[in-house]
Amino acid sequence: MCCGDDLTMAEMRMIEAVRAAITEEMERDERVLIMGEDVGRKGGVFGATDGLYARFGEARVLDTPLAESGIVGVAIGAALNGLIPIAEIQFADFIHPAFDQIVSEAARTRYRSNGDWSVPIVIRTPFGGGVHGGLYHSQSIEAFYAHVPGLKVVVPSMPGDAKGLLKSAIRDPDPVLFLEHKKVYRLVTEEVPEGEHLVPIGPAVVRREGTNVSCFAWGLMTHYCMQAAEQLANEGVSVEVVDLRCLAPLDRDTILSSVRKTGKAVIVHEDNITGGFGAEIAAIISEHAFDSLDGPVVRVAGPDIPAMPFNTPQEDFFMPNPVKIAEAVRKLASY
Amino acid sequence: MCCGDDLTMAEMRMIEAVRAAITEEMERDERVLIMGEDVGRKGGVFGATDGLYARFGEARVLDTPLAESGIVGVAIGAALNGLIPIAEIQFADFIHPAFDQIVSEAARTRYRSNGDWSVPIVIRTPFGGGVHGGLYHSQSIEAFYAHVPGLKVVVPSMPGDAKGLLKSAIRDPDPVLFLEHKKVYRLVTEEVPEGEHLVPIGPAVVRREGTNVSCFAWGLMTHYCMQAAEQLANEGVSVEVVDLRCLAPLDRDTILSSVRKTGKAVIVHEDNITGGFGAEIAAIISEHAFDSLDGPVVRVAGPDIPAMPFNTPQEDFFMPNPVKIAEAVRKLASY
Amino acid sequence: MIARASGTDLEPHALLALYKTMVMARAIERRLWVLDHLASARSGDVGAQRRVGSRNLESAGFEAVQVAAAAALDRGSDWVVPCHLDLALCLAMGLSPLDVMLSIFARAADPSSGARQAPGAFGSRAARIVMTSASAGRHVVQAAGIAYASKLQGVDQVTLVCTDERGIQSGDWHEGMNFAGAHALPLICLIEDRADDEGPIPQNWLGSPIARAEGYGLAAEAIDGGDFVDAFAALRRATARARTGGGPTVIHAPVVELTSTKPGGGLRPPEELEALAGHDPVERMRRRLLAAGVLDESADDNLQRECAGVVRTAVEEASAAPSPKGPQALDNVLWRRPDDG
Amino acid sequence: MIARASGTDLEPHALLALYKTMVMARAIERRLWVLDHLASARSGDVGAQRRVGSRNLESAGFEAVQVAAAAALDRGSDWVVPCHLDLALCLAMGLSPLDVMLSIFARAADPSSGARQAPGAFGSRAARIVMTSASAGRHVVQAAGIAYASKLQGVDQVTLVCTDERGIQSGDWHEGMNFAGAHALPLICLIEDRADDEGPIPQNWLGSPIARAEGYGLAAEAIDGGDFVDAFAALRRATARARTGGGPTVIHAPVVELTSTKPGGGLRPPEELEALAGHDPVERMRRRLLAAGVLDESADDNLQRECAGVVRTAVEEASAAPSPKGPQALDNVLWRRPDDG
Ligand SMILES: Cc1ncc(C[n+]2csc(CCOP(=O)(O)OP(=O)(O)O)c2C)c(N)n1
Ligand SMILES: Cc1ncc(C[n+]2csc(CCOP(=O)(O)OP(=O)(O)O)c2C)c(N)n1
Ligand SMILES: [Mg+2]
Ligand SMILES: [Mg+2]
Repeated sequence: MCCGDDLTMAEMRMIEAVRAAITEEMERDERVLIMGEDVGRKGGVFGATDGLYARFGEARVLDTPLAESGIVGVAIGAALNGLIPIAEIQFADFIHPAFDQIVSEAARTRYRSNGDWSVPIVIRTPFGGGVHGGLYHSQSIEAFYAHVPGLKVVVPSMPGDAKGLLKSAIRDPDPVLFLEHKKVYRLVTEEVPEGEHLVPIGPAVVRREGTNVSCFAWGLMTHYCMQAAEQLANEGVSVEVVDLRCLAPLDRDTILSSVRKTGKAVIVHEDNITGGFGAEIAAIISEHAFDSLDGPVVRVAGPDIPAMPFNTPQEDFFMPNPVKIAEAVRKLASY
Repeated sequence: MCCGDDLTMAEMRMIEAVRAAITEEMERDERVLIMGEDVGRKGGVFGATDGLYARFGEARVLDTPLAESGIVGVAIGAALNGLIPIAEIQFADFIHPAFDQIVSEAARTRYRSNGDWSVPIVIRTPFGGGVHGGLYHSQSIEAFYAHVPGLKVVVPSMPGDAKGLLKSAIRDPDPVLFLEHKKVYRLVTEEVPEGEHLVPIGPAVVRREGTNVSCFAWGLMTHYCMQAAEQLANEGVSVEVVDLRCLAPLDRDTILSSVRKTGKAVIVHEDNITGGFGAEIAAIISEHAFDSLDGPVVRVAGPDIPAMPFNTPQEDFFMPNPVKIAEAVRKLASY
Repeated sequence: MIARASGTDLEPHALLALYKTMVMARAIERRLWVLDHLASARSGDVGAQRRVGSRNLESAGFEAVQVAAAAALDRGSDWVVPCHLDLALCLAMGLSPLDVMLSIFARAADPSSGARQAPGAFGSRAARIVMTSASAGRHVVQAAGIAYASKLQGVDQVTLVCTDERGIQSGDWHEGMNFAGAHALPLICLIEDRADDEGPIPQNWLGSPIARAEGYGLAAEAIDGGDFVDAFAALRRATARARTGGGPTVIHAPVVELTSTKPGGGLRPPEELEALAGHDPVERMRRRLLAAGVLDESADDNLQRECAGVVRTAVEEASAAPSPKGPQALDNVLWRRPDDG
Repeated sequence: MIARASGTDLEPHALLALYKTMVMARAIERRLWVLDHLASARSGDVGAQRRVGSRNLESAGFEAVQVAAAAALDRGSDWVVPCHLDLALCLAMGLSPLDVMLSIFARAADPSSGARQAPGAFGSRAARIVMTSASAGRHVVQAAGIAYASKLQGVDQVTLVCTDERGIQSGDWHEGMNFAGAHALPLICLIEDRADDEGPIPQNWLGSPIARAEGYGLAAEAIDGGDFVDAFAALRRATARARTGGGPTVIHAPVVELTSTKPGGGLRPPEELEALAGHDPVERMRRRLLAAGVLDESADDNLQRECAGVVRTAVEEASAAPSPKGPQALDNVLWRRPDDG
């Protein structure tokens, strides 16, 4: 984390950190623009772009048609011609119409042109459940995209990271998918440096050190793991919590050194378990830290259900939470 | 595998087996139709629907616009209104524009209506590399879809399975993604029962029994694993080859019993490694067969490259092959 | 005579039934506004995020065109593919106020989805109302598929698909219209367009939906979406065209937004509210039926009271009904992963 | 005078250069036919699958409209987003025959993609030719984004995007045209439509591309895609419109398929072949230039021979050039997975 020592700090939630990053980057570089459904006049459905329309005008804070493939496609084209677009997809659930533009186009442009072209875009989108969003406003999408070489996938869990990683993403010469958990937007506050605060895309961060079991998570699940760790500390189980922050590129070294220390790994995500990104982490551990393992690699994740139901009991059934996490960790600790 | 004992057999390649399955099902049930780009007048770019246009007419062998979301969307609607559409996507690389129709619609319809509606469609598509298809005619797509609850994903490696599984898929009340490896279409022939030959969707098949290492594969990679196993047998390494055939649902029992027997697992796929479906198999093994493991769980897969290059040296670099597989198995065997 | 005076050839009892559906739809929405847009009615959800994704029940203003559409269709054989705006349409097609409330309150007995979908996504196989998703546009091309199946099977069925006006910007609208046109399918696409005060976003659109439709070689007409008679006539023409092999019709139905608040916030002045009432389709229908002698003030009073009562009862029943059980989240999955329960 | 007689105001040397590009494009294709559609030229690929996905270099028939488009653009500042049909266009924009052959032979020095793309996907940042994918339609909306960036940055740039006629059936075409129209972008969409003998598939389409374009509020015209003069005039009008804020233009350019084989197989009879030659844009341009006195038979002979020679040399150089190395497959990935090498 690079921060000059003369930076002032401000108490922020993640939503404000996102807004600050966008605003500062648009101030800094007039090639930066933000585009999406209702990002302009309405300031975004979560307020992430509140005030930007008045400040930067309708050409740089662009209300787009309701057409996600078009949003990403226009962003790609604008990037090819010198701009640095931030494309907002209103909800991650609605990113799928743009799948081909993201996977076959944005992520493949540098490679297919053997380095002649690149696509410096950021695709920001609110994701995740536990907010009564129902089947079409709750999903996690990281597994689809972290599988795609050519695309970076970032999932901050804290306001400071959100700001620093988003600024890095905007300055990145390649496409970055930036996932903002809806429930985290207003969950916690922290002191965030004003101005130039960059967090590099890649490195994970150990949020809590521990010796018995390693927990790996991202987004909201980081917070839930911290709560579970707190609870387990009272029971004498020492849990290390690793916030991956970036899924692509993935910080394999931090993952492996944590497991080599604790010998036990629990991976936590909201997305349904089969083929979720947790599988990749489990696979890496079981291939590269096999000798250090003192127990099975365990995943705590959403069940294999097509999407997260709206009604409270079933949403609760779906969502991992601190209790479910603690239970799995406790069991593994005593393996 | 259900086959009456009065069935006659015919020597077939996979492409003919696919055509036979479609033809027989269209004969059997007039609700079945096939639709896609060039499936009609041209008989399909691989000839899978050759002759069907003349036989069943343009309404049931439907040439569609070049519009994949439309193809799948129309198929979904037709299924809701009593038909049983087989939607052909000309190349798996071009299925992505239909991602939302498949993931958010077809796969979610039964669930979101709590069982009131269902979508009995089959989406067939040729996939895979090693055929000089280049960046847009070589890709593997199974990881994206096997992650989606509500969707079945089938990948036959042999003509008989292709026929029997496709017939089962057409009769299945829910959406099935049916992946046909382009290089396997004309790779091998086998005796395939004529007429009623159904292979259930789900169970894997052990293609070769062995005791030292288990190999898990699907599609073309099954053949390459068999060749590697043959080679290794000469070297005294006994390899079990499991052809998964279906990735969703996944035959966990067969996977786990094989690993419990051999203690060692190699998973092979063409798709790039990170977040590929091999990760899921590794995760299952490392969670549920941990006690039986005598070595790390190893994956042999495509490298993390945006897509398979056209030129021969780089395509070869990308593709797993019997030599690369044998090398990994040999190393693991002596672990 | 009476009927003719009402501007249609519908029988008085039919007109009254449609009007009652309009009143019922409005009563449901009004009740929900009172319940603070439904959220406070449910299990302690509070804060800014409680309404995430819940753009539900925004039928107000569209009641006339929706019941007109239902009246032009053959219930039981024709198909409806609604969007999130179509409360009045779904009621007219057979959904009951209790069904609606069970969805709103996310109860186990919600017939549309067992409370899996966010409120407002109605569906019923029995009523041929196709369960919609929230992904705008996808359903348009599905509707074309439904209509294709009707044609292929040689059955006389019309499919009505509804979309808000921004839905037609998505690629799937194009793919659906293109396919429907090429096959001359019995499809009607109703564009429900609620102009908000700030007007449409100019960067989104050029030209009219009618011109778009004509570009596909489709029949198209713009109507006054707030006027039952205008709407019914257009829908009748469209269903007749569909049934006689004339192919699809696109109907663009703009309506005025009915809101008592000013764009920047604060209440509108009385004269604006009065003018707005003149655009209210329920009120326009009421005046029309009064003028035609199909309705009188006291009958209207009764009808209004009856609807309010039905809604009150539905709210009571629904709020007393049990929620789904958590593990029922696994019902209707295609198979269960062993560890999921 | 001469120039006027040729039907345009272009100078003779410019016309000759364009004609030469047409001849060159045709010479390249003819050479590739000889080389059995390229496959036999390469490392032992045989069998039915060797041409998987290789719908490459199908410029034949489109040479006139493609060089006309290039002539109407400002090389160096305007943008071109081609599709797989655009060999002549790319040559006219600055790609060399050797560049083409390096791509065809999948050589390391292929400037478009280092032989990663299947042959026929040309691109060059220097020449503002945007590398295309094979996924039909995606590039149309990207082209709108390029044009948006021109407008936002206040630079005088026109973007030309080309598509085969089926490409306009995809949703992305709609999303691109809609966006371009709403912002009055300096964009030209050229629809290269090669009618094959069986005619278009009726289930794919109703109406004309022109009607479609007008539905979006766009300027549109249909031209004779085989006639340079007609095409150049239309492209000139379109670029002028784009540069003066008049917004996008859609140009529909149907051409006749040039094939010596009959639909069912077998050679066409001589009189059909003769008639076909009358539709051949290269031949039409040749006759036009001869008639206008810009070209004479002996100059044409020289030019033909020169092109054939350039192509022969390019083939020789390209076939002698080295293939990429396998591990170079890892060049230009964003990061390397440790185990990948
Ligand atoms: C594919 C998709 N993208 C985005 C959304 C989120 N979304 C829901 S409604 C809406 C705006 C609809 O606007 P309009 O058509 O004007 O309807 P109104 O709210 O004015 O009735 C958006 C962007 C969605 N539902 N589906
Ligand atoms: C999104 C997508 N779907 C499918 C394809 C496969 N494909 C390549 S060309 C083609 C047909 C193009 O037909 P047309 O526009 O008539 O071009 P022609 O071959 O006649 O020049 C198809 C289906 C593709 N390239 N992209
Ligand atoms: Mg609106
Ligand atoms: Mg064609």
